[in-house]
Amino acid sequence: MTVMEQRGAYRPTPPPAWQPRTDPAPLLPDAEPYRVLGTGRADAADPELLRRLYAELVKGRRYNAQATALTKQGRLAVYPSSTGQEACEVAAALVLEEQDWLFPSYRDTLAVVARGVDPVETLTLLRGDWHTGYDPYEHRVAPLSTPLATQLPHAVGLAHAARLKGDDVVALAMVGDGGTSEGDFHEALNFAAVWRAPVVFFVQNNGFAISVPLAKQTAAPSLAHKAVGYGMPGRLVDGNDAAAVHEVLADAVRHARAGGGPTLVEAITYRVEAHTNADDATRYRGDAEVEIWKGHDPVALLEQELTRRGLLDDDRIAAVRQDAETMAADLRARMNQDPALDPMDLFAHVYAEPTSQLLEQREQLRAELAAEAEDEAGAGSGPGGTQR
Amino acid sequence: MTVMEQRGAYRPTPPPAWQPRTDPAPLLPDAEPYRVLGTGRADAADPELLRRLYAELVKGRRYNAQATALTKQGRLAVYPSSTGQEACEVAAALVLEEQDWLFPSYRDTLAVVARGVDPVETLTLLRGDWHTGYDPYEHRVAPLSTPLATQLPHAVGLAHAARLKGDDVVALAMVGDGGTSEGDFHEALNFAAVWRAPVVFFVQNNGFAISVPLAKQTAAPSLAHKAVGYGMPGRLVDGNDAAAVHEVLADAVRHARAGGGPTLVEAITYRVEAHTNADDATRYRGDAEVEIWKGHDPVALLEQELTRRGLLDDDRIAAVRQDAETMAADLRARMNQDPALDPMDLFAHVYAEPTSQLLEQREQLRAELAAEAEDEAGAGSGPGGTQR
Amino acid sequence: MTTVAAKPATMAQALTRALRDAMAADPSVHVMGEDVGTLGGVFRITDGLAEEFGEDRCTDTPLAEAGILGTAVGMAMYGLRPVVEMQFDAFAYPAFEQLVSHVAKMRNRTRGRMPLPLTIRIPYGGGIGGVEHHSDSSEAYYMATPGLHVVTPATVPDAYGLLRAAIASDDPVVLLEPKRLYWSKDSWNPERPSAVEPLGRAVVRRSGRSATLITYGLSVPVCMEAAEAARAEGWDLEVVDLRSLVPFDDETVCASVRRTGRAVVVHESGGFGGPGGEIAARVTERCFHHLEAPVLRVAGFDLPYPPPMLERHHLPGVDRILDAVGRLQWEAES
Amino acid sequence: MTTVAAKPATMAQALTRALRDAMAADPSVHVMGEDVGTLGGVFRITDGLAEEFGEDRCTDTPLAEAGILGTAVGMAMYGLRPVVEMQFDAFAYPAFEQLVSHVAKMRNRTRGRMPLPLTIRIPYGGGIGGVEHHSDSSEAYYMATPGLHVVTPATVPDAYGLLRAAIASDDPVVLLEPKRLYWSKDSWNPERPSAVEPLGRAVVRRSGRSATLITYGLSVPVCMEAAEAARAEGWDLEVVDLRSLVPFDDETVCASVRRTGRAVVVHESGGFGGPGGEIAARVTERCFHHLEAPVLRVAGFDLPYPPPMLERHHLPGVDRILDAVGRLQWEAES
Ligand SMILES: Cc1ncc(C[n+]2csc(CCOP(=O)(O)OP(=O)(O)O)c2C)c(N)n1
Ligand SMILES: Cc1ncc(C[n+]2csc(CCOP(=O)(O)OP(=O)(O)O)c2C)c(N)n1
Ligand SMILES: [Mg+2]
Ligand SMILES: [Mg+2]
Repeated sequence: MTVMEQRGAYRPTPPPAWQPRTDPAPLLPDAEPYRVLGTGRADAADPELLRRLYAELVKGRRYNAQATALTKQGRLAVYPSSTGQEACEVAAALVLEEQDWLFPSYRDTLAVVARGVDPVETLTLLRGDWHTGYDPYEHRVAPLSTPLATQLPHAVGLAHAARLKGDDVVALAMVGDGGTSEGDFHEALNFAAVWRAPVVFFVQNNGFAISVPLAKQTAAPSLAHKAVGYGMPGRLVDGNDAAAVHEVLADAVRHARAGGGPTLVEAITYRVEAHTNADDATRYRGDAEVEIWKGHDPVALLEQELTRRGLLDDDRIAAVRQDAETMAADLRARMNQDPALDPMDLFAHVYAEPTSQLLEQREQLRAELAAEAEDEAGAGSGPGGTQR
Repeated sequence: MTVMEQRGAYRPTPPPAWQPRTDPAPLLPDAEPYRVLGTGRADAADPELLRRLYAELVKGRRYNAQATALTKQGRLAVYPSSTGQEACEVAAALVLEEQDWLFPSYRDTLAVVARGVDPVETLTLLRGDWHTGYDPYEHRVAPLSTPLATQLPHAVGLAHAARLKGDDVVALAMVGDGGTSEGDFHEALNFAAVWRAPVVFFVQNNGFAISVPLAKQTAAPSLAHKAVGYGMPGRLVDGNDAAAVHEVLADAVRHARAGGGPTLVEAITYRVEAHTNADDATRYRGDAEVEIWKGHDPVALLEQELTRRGLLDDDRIAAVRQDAETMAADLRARMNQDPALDPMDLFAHVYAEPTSQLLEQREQLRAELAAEAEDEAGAGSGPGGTQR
Repeated sequence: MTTVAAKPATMAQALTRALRDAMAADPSVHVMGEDVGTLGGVFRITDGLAEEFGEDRCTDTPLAEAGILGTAVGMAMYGLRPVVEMQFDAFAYPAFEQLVSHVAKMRNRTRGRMPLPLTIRIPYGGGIGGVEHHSDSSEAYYMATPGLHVVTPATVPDAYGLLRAAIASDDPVVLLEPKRLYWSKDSWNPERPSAVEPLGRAVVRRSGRSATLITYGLSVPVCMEAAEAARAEGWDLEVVDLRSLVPFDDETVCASVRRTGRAVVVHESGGFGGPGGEIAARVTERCFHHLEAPVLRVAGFDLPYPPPMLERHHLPGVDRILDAVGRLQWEAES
Repeated sequence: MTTVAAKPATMAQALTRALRDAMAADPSVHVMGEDVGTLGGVFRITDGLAEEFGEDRCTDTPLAEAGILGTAVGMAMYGLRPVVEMQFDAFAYPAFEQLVSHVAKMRNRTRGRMPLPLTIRIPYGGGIGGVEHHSDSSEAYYMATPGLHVVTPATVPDAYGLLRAAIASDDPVVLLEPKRLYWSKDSWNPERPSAVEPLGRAVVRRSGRSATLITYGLSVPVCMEAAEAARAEGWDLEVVDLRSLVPFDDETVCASVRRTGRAVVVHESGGFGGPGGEIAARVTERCFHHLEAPVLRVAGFDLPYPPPMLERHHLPGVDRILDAVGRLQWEAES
């Protein structure tokens, strides 16, 4: 097969007859982030969806607060909060069908929970227990990815594999503004576009990568503008407007499902809390900035809209909050139990079968633990024991 | 310092007041590759420049033929020819000032030679001798880079360093269409744009990465369109039109020198020969395609134009060709001499000072070579020797 | 029943055949990499596969190794068995983060729920007159990464067997292909290919009583030659071909060393921090009182791989091996 | 002349001081990495440098490790002395190709014309309760890469001395910073910092006659503790802190082992294919007839680094070291 027969419109004829392979114009994002709430478009939004989003936002906000509280009680090693970004997290989860896959980054535990994964299992990694608590296949959620942007090619490969098998599966992959600078971001988007894989790349631009502001991360007009360089559409959306995020993501998912290939969506949002509980945000940003963003709060925005349209009354608000409290109480109670860990598990999953080397090491540890237990038993048997 | 005080136009205010950081419109490449020869613009081109380009193109074509011939004679281990791409190679070299830096990829030996490096030293790597024959500092040419795209961040770092020191230096970095898929391409362009480093990224899109055609490499409207995603201008040029390539690169160099930051230039060209002498291009492309491109030959194009404008007569053509023959004869003669290599050099440049481990190993090799030499001397002393 | 005679075949042919058989046997096997489709790979190992199985089963990817391995991870997550080709040893480095932080760890971090049945083929080693970055021996990096299997064939039947076993494995396997041996021939019957070897078994290629040469991949033929040459010096050398670096076959190796009492580890990779350190150390730990002399190592020098015109000085050859054998403190014998 | 007394200082403080002193002494020293500027680094090692020397000397880069190292290479080509911070061990992997194919080789491939005076700071190791990818010990990868210096301090004065020496070196140096020891204190006089150590010298941290513990970085304090505890068992252990893995100080190490006749190599990195193999092998090669027992190794298990709640089982501790010492065939003595 020669290049002339390749799919795509590449023409090897010399430049006088040169044609772009795709028309760049429709790939470019809107000049302004797309908004729904507080605009004329709000009236057209499905009330049921808005109510559902609201309930999840409230629960999400509560979840973030609870998880942060658990770090103070030493029940979580570390927690990267998505407070202020709940609209993105929740919409990403709700927009997917059951058979679809979610590829979260380390900050996206809320999206994982909103997709249906048990919050305790979701936080397993962050509490210092086994690396991924949940079974990725149960809810089709990939393990939380800590090495930034490395999950993006996974999403592309999975979506591509599903398409090759003829399955109706879309993968939605999440990444931060900082993560877009990594080579893996570039390679993933390129593979996806060339393969027309059913993937949605969802960038939460929350203004910072730890302490580094967007201006030091990129000089692009917007991150969504990167799409054109891969030949996929780029969309820009107000990331604190849950209705808008849901609509833009739903469009992208539909486009992917229909065989149209990938889309890059950038949501403009803001990380209201510090990077994690271990971070001190006052070292790199002022309160004034945070306050401005608190004035554009995703929960408040949606609440306002629902109230305006008469879709929310005090009873409903109370019920939603009660649900959130129940979830938080359950999470707190269960996280307060020490997980039971078996050190022997260390050797169980390195390979399908432990190597003879690992078996030796397992026996070594087993013997050590037995000796330890014996010492303790001896010590525990009182002053007459073998205590040294 | 808060994000608000950062350079750049990033505004943390919520989306209602969102503004793109830079206007994307001027960053987009022309819809058609820029051309000069055979268009109305040709008359404005500087005759001296055109003549110089012509002489270099002819020499370059001859150089490519000579180097290819040397592979057949076993004098070069491998040669990636730039036949058909001479306009790009030559323009890249000629557009730079003396203090500027060139960062070639492995195919760009012609650009290196055109910049003034001795062709024999340029081909040192490819003949199997020491890795980089030439001193990078003599002509400010980085070593040929084989790992694709890895030279691009080097160019950015060097240009950035020069700017920090207040030196007037521009770096021009060359890469192929295939190389644009690597993560290093992405990271280099992003760093350059954020740092406003004086770099020109010059992509020769010659249609193939070994056997892989552009359609399997990218779905972008053009590679130049990638520029907008970094916030730098993208330019598209007919890579077989030496005058156009020179003009577009000169603009980009001027822009960089003036502090305007990087530019991405894509030249549409064609690799007329196989990937290297070791490659069999008939496995992946037909002759017809090659013939079409031979009809848009960079040397013929410029010759036509010069002749039309009366800037070239038979005498001049003969003189230029004679020059090229002289270069080729000299290259041939010098490449036919075996280089003198000292195995002890193996240990000389791993570190500033060899480690004690390397000193031990050097002594081992020295002893081995001495024993070998003794054996040979014995063998050479005739039938009465110690031959076994 | 017709009997087909074994005929000479090259290692390259055996590898191609292994891919073809695996793809025919299991539709979830997908081959991917740079130039593996239309061209059949720069070494032609994937020749004909795109034609036979279609471009979706043997895919020319964009030029980005992290992307290749990263998307292969995603494909494996969905139940495919990707076989990735890295074009040359040094061009696998861009994929290092994907390899170490995901490929090697995914089974473990998901407690066995998300295994990655991935094969990563890497042509490695020198002696082919390649320019820089085309002759690295990078096995030390992979050996030091728990979660990977690391195997390398030295013979034509093993090339077939190890590649089939790698693809059949539910774990990620790095298959280091000794590129200098691609065109080496063996008597092998492609119609009745050797049984799929289980991963992790070393083999005694040559029995001997004086000392053991412990080696793998590219250095196996060199050691066989050295063993032949050693006869003239009165040494009867045993040659152990490890085939698998991870897991390591302590049993076979130690049985041999206990028998001979002397050992030399031979590989092309640089000596310092190379595989030989691990091998010598573990043999010594296990066989100390059987050793008449320290386990010695013959390896490449501790340099970036040298230019082709000098590589013969770098590569461990017969003389250097015999020299090491000579330093195994034979005086102690008499 | 006023005398300033030595006061307790942390390793983190010593590292910051080394950067500050180097930057003040030489305007070509540039610090770069993720969050090193305004924030002062996630471990605060670069705290105050951006303020003191400006953002052009201490630069918050975009989030891309290959880009950081790759641009640093370019800066070094132009005569600067970049000091790169990788935020955590596992986040250095994206830069692996730049490190192996360029940083380690540039001097050699240009025959000495283009040296790269680069320092790459990598916080490494576990025991801090970090989640996955935050506790790797990756020194085996760097040791196996000729062209790099690989050093790691275990004490506060060494942290200062080695970092100054790394920056002063005309070769690329990987400085592995034992992150668990960042807040360990030593008596040290920051007004009269210790002389810049030459790279490549090991040091005997504790003299002893029974056996030698060969170790470095994170495991040095553990070995010191083990040596104290061993007194109760009647063993008088010597502790050698390597400080530099490349180059390796054969002289100091072998002198010690020849004296004691027994040795255990201790490190946190996985055992298989880890630094201990090289160390044990070379000590055995050089000291065979002085050895009463094989050189043993105490190392992390051959696993991906475990979750924090289990890491104590993985890390080589005092008991495991004493157990290994106990296996050094003392019966032979009597
Ligand atoms: C490859 C890699 N490099 C560095 C890090 C350390 N790190 C963790 S989070 C973070 C910032 C991420 O910023 P962004 O992508 O914007 O996501 P956000 O934290 O804002 O959600 C960094 C540098 C990492 N996890 N992975
Ligand atoms: C990182 C890396 N991967 C793979 C290769 C092997 N390789 C050498 S040239 C080449 C194709 C390059 O194509 P392109 O960038 O278009 O440049 P061209 O050969 O057309 O000049 C490949 C895959 C390499 N040199 N480096
Ligand atoms: Mg962010
Ligand atoms: Mg090309």
